[in-house]
Amino acid sequence: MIPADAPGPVLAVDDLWVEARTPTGPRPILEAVSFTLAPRETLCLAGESGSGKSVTSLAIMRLLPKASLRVPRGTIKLAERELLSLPETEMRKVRGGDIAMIFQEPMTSLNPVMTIGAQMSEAIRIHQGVGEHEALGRAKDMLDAVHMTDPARRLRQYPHELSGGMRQRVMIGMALSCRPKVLIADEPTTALDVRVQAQILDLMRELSADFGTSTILITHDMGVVAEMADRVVMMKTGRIVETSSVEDIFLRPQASYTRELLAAVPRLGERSGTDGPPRLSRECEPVEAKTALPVLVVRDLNVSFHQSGSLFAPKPAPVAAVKDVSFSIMPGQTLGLVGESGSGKSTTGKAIANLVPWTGDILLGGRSIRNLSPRELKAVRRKAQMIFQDPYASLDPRMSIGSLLAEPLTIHGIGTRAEREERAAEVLKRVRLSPDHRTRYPHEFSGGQRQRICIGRALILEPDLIIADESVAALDVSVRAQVLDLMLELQETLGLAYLFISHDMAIVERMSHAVLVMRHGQIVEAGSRREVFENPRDTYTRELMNAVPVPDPARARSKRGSRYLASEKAV
Amino acid sequence: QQPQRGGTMTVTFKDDVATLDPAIGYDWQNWSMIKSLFSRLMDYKPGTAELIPSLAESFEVAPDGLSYTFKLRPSAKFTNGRTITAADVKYSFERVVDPKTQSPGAGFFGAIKGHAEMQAGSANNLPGVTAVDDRTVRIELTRPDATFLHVMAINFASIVPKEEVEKAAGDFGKKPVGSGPFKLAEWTLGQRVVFERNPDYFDKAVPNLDKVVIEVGQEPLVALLRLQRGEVDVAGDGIPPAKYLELRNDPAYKDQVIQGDQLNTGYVTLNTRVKPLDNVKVRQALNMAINKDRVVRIINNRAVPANQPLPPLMPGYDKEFKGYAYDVAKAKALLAEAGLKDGFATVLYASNTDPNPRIAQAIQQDLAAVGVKAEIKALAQANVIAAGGTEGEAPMVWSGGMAWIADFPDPSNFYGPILGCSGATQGGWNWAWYCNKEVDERATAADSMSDPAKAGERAKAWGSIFTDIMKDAPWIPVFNEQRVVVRSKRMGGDPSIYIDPTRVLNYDALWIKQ
Amino acid sequence: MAAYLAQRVLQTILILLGIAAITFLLLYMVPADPAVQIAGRSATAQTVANIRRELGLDQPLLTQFLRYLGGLLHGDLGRSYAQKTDVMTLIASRLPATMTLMIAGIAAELAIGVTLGVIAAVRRNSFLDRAVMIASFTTISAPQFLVALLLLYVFAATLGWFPMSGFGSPAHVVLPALTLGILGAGWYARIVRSTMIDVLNQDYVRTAKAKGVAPARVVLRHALPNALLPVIAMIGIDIGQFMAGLVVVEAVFGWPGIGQLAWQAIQQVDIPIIMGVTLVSALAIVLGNLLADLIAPFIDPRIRLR
Amino acid sequence: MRVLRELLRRPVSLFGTVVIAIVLTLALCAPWLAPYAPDDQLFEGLSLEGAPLPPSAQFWLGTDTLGRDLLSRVMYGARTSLLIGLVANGMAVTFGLLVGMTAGYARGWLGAVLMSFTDLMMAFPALLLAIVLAALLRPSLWIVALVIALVNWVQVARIAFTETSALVERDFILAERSLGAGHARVVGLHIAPHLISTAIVWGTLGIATTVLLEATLSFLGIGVQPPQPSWGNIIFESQSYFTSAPWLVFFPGIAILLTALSFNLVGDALRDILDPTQRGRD
Ligand SMILES: Nc1ncnc2c1ncn2[C@@H]1O[C@H](COP(=O)(O)OP(=O)(O)OP(=O)(O)O)[C@@H](O)[C@H]1O
Ligand SMILES: Nc1ncnc2c1ncn2[C@@H]1O[C@H](COP(=O)(O)OP(=O)(O)OP(=O)(O)O)[C@@H](O)[C@H]1O
Ligand SMILES: [Mg+2]
Ligand SMILES: [Mg+2]
Repeated sequence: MIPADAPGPVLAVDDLWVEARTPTGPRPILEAVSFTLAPRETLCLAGESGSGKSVTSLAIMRLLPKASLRVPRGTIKLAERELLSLPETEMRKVRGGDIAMIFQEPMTSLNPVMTIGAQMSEAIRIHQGVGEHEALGRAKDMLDAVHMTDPARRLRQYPHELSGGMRQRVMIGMALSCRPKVLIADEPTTALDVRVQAQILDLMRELSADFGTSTILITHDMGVVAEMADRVVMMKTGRIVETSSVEDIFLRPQASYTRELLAAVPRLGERSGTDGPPRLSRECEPVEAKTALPVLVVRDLNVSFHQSGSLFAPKPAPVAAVKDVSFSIMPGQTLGLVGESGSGKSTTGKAIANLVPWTGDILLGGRSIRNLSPRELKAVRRKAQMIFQDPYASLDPRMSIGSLLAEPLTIHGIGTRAEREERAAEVLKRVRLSPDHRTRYPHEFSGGQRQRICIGRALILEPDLIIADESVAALDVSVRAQVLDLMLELQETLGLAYLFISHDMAIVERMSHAVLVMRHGQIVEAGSRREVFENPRDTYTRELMNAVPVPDPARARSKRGSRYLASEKAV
Repeated sequence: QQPQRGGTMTVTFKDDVATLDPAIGYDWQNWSMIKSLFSRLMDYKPGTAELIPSLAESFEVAPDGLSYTFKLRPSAKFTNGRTITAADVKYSFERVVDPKTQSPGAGFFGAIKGHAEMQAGSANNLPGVTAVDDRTVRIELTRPDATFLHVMAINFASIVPKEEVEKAAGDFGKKPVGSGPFKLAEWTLGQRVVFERNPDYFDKAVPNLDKVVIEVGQEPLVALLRLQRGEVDVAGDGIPPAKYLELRNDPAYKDQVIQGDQLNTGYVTLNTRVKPLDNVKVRQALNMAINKDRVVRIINNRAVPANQPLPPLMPGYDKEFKGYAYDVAKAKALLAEAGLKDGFATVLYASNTDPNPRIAQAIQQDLAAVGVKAEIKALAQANVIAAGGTEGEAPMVWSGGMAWIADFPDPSNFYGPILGCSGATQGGWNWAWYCNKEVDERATAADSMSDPAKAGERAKAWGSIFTDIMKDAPWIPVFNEQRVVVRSKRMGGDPSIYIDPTRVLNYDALWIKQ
Repeated sequence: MAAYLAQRVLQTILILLGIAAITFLLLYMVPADPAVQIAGRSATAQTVANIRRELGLDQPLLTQFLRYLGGLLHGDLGRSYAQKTDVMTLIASRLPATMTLMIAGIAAELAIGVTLGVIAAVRRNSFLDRAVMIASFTTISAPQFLVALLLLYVFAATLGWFPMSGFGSPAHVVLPALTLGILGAGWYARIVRSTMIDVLNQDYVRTAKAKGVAPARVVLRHALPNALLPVIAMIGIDIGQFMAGLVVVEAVFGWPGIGQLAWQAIQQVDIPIIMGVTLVSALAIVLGNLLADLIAPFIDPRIRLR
Repeated sequence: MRVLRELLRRPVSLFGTVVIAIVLTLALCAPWLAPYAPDDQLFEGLSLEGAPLPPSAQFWLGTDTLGRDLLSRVMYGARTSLLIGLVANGMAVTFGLLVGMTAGYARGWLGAVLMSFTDLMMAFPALLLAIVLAALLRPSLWIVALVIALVNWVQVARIAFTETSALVERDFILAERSLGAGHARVVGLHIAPHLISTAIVWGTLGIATTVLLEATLSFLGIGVQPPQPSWGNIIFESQSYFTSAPWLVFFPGIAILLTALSFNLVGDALRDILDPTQRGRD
């Protein structure tokens, strides 16, 4: 990749230290980070959450929050210029001009009250000294370059009028509009759908080739690393543990941390040839579904959302989010529900938990949940628990973990206060948290811990069915693997049934006995996991699988050319 | 110094000029304006309470006092150019008495023949007023009325042109046309009213000023600041208490601050129909309990303590009368006699504009000293009036801020509505609910002494009526408040025309040093 | 949009009807008889009765109310008891002054409040921030009458920079608007400060910085518009509070507006004027809220009118 | 106890707590601490011309226009003003929160009715309402408190409505409901605590405005009746004396400002202390 006669690096970070101010004195965040970026190279910064990837990139941009973080030592050289000692006005020219940055969250990184045109042309005006009109023209060319349909109209639109994928394209266009020497992309695709992610990655590759930009790509997704990187910098707790070419990282990992990380990554096709998820516990026999009665039966489920009309305007037609969906789940089994964003997965889950109005039939443990009195409904709810996508958002931030765990028991009037506390402690142990944690509040836990609390909360009522809606999407690879294992273990020991909702094909493959593929509110494919994954009949299912980045550089690169989407044009 | 002619004077007031319709206007502010826009058969000599013929050239009173004949000036014209005739007089009086006009002054014409019928709505004219010819008007009364010539001089007796009233279609109060020394030149609602000299006024010597600009909506404190800067000539609302001493003691303002007596008494009504105030001993005791000197000090000595209802300027005022002297011991003894050794609790109403709540509190403290616990209710004027006029509601009312200057300088004006039986009704102003039939008869008798020759005797009769009333002690007369006016340096004239006993400000007589 | 407006108009009418009914009922119960008030001290019982009859006050409450509503339909607010003039004329003659003052007051309030709030947020926890917050407290705790008098005393009476009283030229509006503005500004400064601190931590502000946008522009162009939404909502709520302020400020500065009219009418229990002013200010409040709702989508395009 | 310790730990809230403690002590112990009775019109308290006296050794804060000792009046006035500021304002905030929360949570027809009512009240000129209500009812301290509460709840209701509407959309509310929690539980345990911050902001900012509103009502003759002092009516009675007797407005003014400021400082600190999500953060 790197030409033999490579000139000096575009960017060189040497012995960079960052420390945080804390009441107890400075705490190191980055320690002696050094790396270089060659011209036209794509360098991946990888590593677990909190390892210091974002801080590194912000330090390069000199955008670290002054109040809490500072750089005591180190050099950052852009070509021959030392950035850390540059005057602020000079540095402003570097930002957006020489070094551009794309942030993680396309949804929140664009100003909601400015048009796309205003935001894109701003950087061009600042760095190229052209007039408003000229800048808008160039912005339009950039939108063309990032393959946006109807660029002239887009310029006048606001961010909320664009989809997530489109917004990320705008971000990329904006970043590249001044032809920066270096592009820093901090997790540019984590928030996106697999299929959109694939398109964005293609686009980035194409553009950095066209513009001759060197790229620092920050990601924790090893699949993305395999597809994109020339070289990889592995970080852990503020230090670099390994710097190698992409092939070496995957084929000959040096650091033990790298090896661990790679082991935790689920790979699509890993479980081909088997029927169910892997068994984790040896000691007890699987609970056999002796009773042939399914825990959940859904028949012709329809959910539509009414848009509120006004007194005079005619009511807009309702949005059908779920259309004629039928399925059932047997005790101790997992049904995986996949599909792209907006396909109606969560809505289906919420309907079963009776949180949205629905029509059709839902039978829990053989009993219809339609027209139940509030008291009966409460009893039924005990049987089916839901775990929400975002563990942080679904825990009341003002309640301690102890109260949160005991609350379901209180609601259902189970046990005395002491008994409830005992049960809560028990469950905490079960999800591998210490009972001492009871007095802490949700924000005092890591994402993985919070997700375990949510699971514990669902478990405490001893339900038959757990609806897990994107339960691990927000988690780090290694943490995610732990949580998934925990869920499998609980299934084995308690005989739980799961409705496992996810858009990550690899995870669904690992977890499920049977799979449903949803699109536009309808089921496009259903069957046992083996049928669906080894023999997808529907093109949409195949596309979904194709779009998943493969954590294997050789396969990833061979796949590149062949990727094409039959069902839909660029998003 | 002789009055000089010409110039524009600026006067400020806090409140809007409500209406300039002489049949309606009845507040102290528009009172003097209406006086200057209209003319009446009779009027007063500026700065005094002396009656003189005005629009009437001369008049005759029948010996029985039941008929008056007025001769109109031949030269008098309305400002629309039309000559004033006897028919206009008849129309103007009938307009006031007509219930449709809703005139608060209808009662003043009660002695005129046909008044009762017209007020009751059973007749639509006053047979008692006849236009003998264009210049002669005869008025017949049902009973002799010693105040009748005063009535001919009050605003309600102003002569208005019928055609203009009709043209204004109910808005005559905003489009007044009269025959006074001034005429209305401009009225910008909520901002200013401008008067200019009426060149056709029958007395060519009046007025002195070319123009009067009345600015409304001016906070008194701000008006004073503006006056000090020379933007304003007369602060119509006077000096706010907060500023009084400052100006009074400033030698620079010696000539500008004018202070004088007016026809006013401040009193506390003692409701004779409410226990235990129905006991005359209690009322007398309360009269003795008030330290009037201290109350006067609280308003910076801008008043003199009073001991009878009539103010000193009023004919009939009894200089010899001592009233009830301040004597706490005696007051307590009287209360004990009435079986109220431990005092009692009562309520004192007062208007809520400064300084009235303060005066009420001073009175409250004095009452407390004899064991009477008075709870103060400082309310908006309208609410106090309503409470006072509701039987059995208000045991005590402090009159300040509501008892205005007399309508005309005659003692009878201090009796009927506020101490007579006729006022002791629902919605009336006799808040002491005092009704003494014998005194009422004496009052009627005094008012029938219409022969001008008997004026002195009549005044005496009235004087004794009021001092006799004080035996029943329906009021605690507290003080006679003086009026304080501040004028700009350039304003000239005798202090009396700034504190005219019959009109608050005499616009006709004011003048500017050129 | 048209449907939305139609709905809001209907809502406005209902609110006004409700207010008319409540006010009428309340005023009817107030213990002060307007007829007695008009008749004055020298009136006979006969005169009072005549006046009461002429004003229609002897009618049952419902009849009086329906008659009033009937008048409203023709745009007739009745006649003032004390001034004997159409209430509509009185209000109309004072409306321009009040509108001017109100707009100038809100402008002053926003200008001062937003500026201080932004400064405090940008210089968070600095001395300047503390000073702004204490200043905002002082203004919130200060009686309006006093503030008005002080301003007048200093800038008009002593320094002579502005006229002391009246209405007409732009110079006249400065002090009254400032008085109104100073008091509201304290609230706005606090609101703007807290939303601004929030906004400054948003991702898109970081994006702007990463583009190399100058700090002033980051604050004013990128952050500020996002912090204005709560301010706009607050203006809607605020207009009601403003009416009380107008009474005081108009009195001190001799401003010929609705506040003065209302104040005098209340003192005189001039029910038609009180009714009229109440309805007009209710209308102003409702329209102000509507305006705030209509402006919101321009400030934040994500908002759609529902 | 922990709360108090936390309050005393931070300098800013320490200041606030101390001021509040002083004001409360002065108010509660006024009968023992005040040099004179608050309504005692002293002969030597006025000049011979009837002018109030400036601060002196005998009258520390000077006297008022009736010759009463201003210090004693300010001390007794604290009782009235604190009662109005805390009780009346507290009632307004509580009622506003209840209405806003109910409407925001229930939505549907109940929410629509409640918010329409709120809108109606919002469109009603507040001062007029206060005047009419107070004129109808006999003026007394408790009536004044009630009137103020009736006038002031509206804004709080609006804000609480907006916040509740946003909270209801949050996942954790959905999570509670999926557990089978009843409405009362969701509102009381999971929504109300999140409005503490709003309650504190409005509760403390409202203190100054309600104390002044009470004064306005007194001024209209429908507030606390003389001679009972309140900070607001001391100022209002004598505000036109601001040039000739500035102490009459200065001292009670400072009292209002300091008290309101202190409550606000303590409120801000309390909000942080009571918010577990702030634990371990700075
Ligand atoms: N402003 C700050 N003050 C103090 N510590 C901070 C600050 N910002 C980040 N940190 C700490 O620095 C460390 C590195 O954070 P950073 O955001 O760089 O992680 P990351 O590798 O980007 O993780 P992720 O994959 O979750 O984005 C973390 O432990 C974080 O807690
Ligand atoms: N409360 C709602 N009101 C109106 N429309 C809604 C509502 N909730 C969801 N929808 C719509 O229903 C459709 C399905 O949404 P749903 O949340 O079930 O998708 P999903 O498959 O879970 O997507 P994701 O992977 O992004 O979570 C979407 O088009 C969405 O816009
Ligand atoms: Mg990061
Ligand atoms: Mg979803």
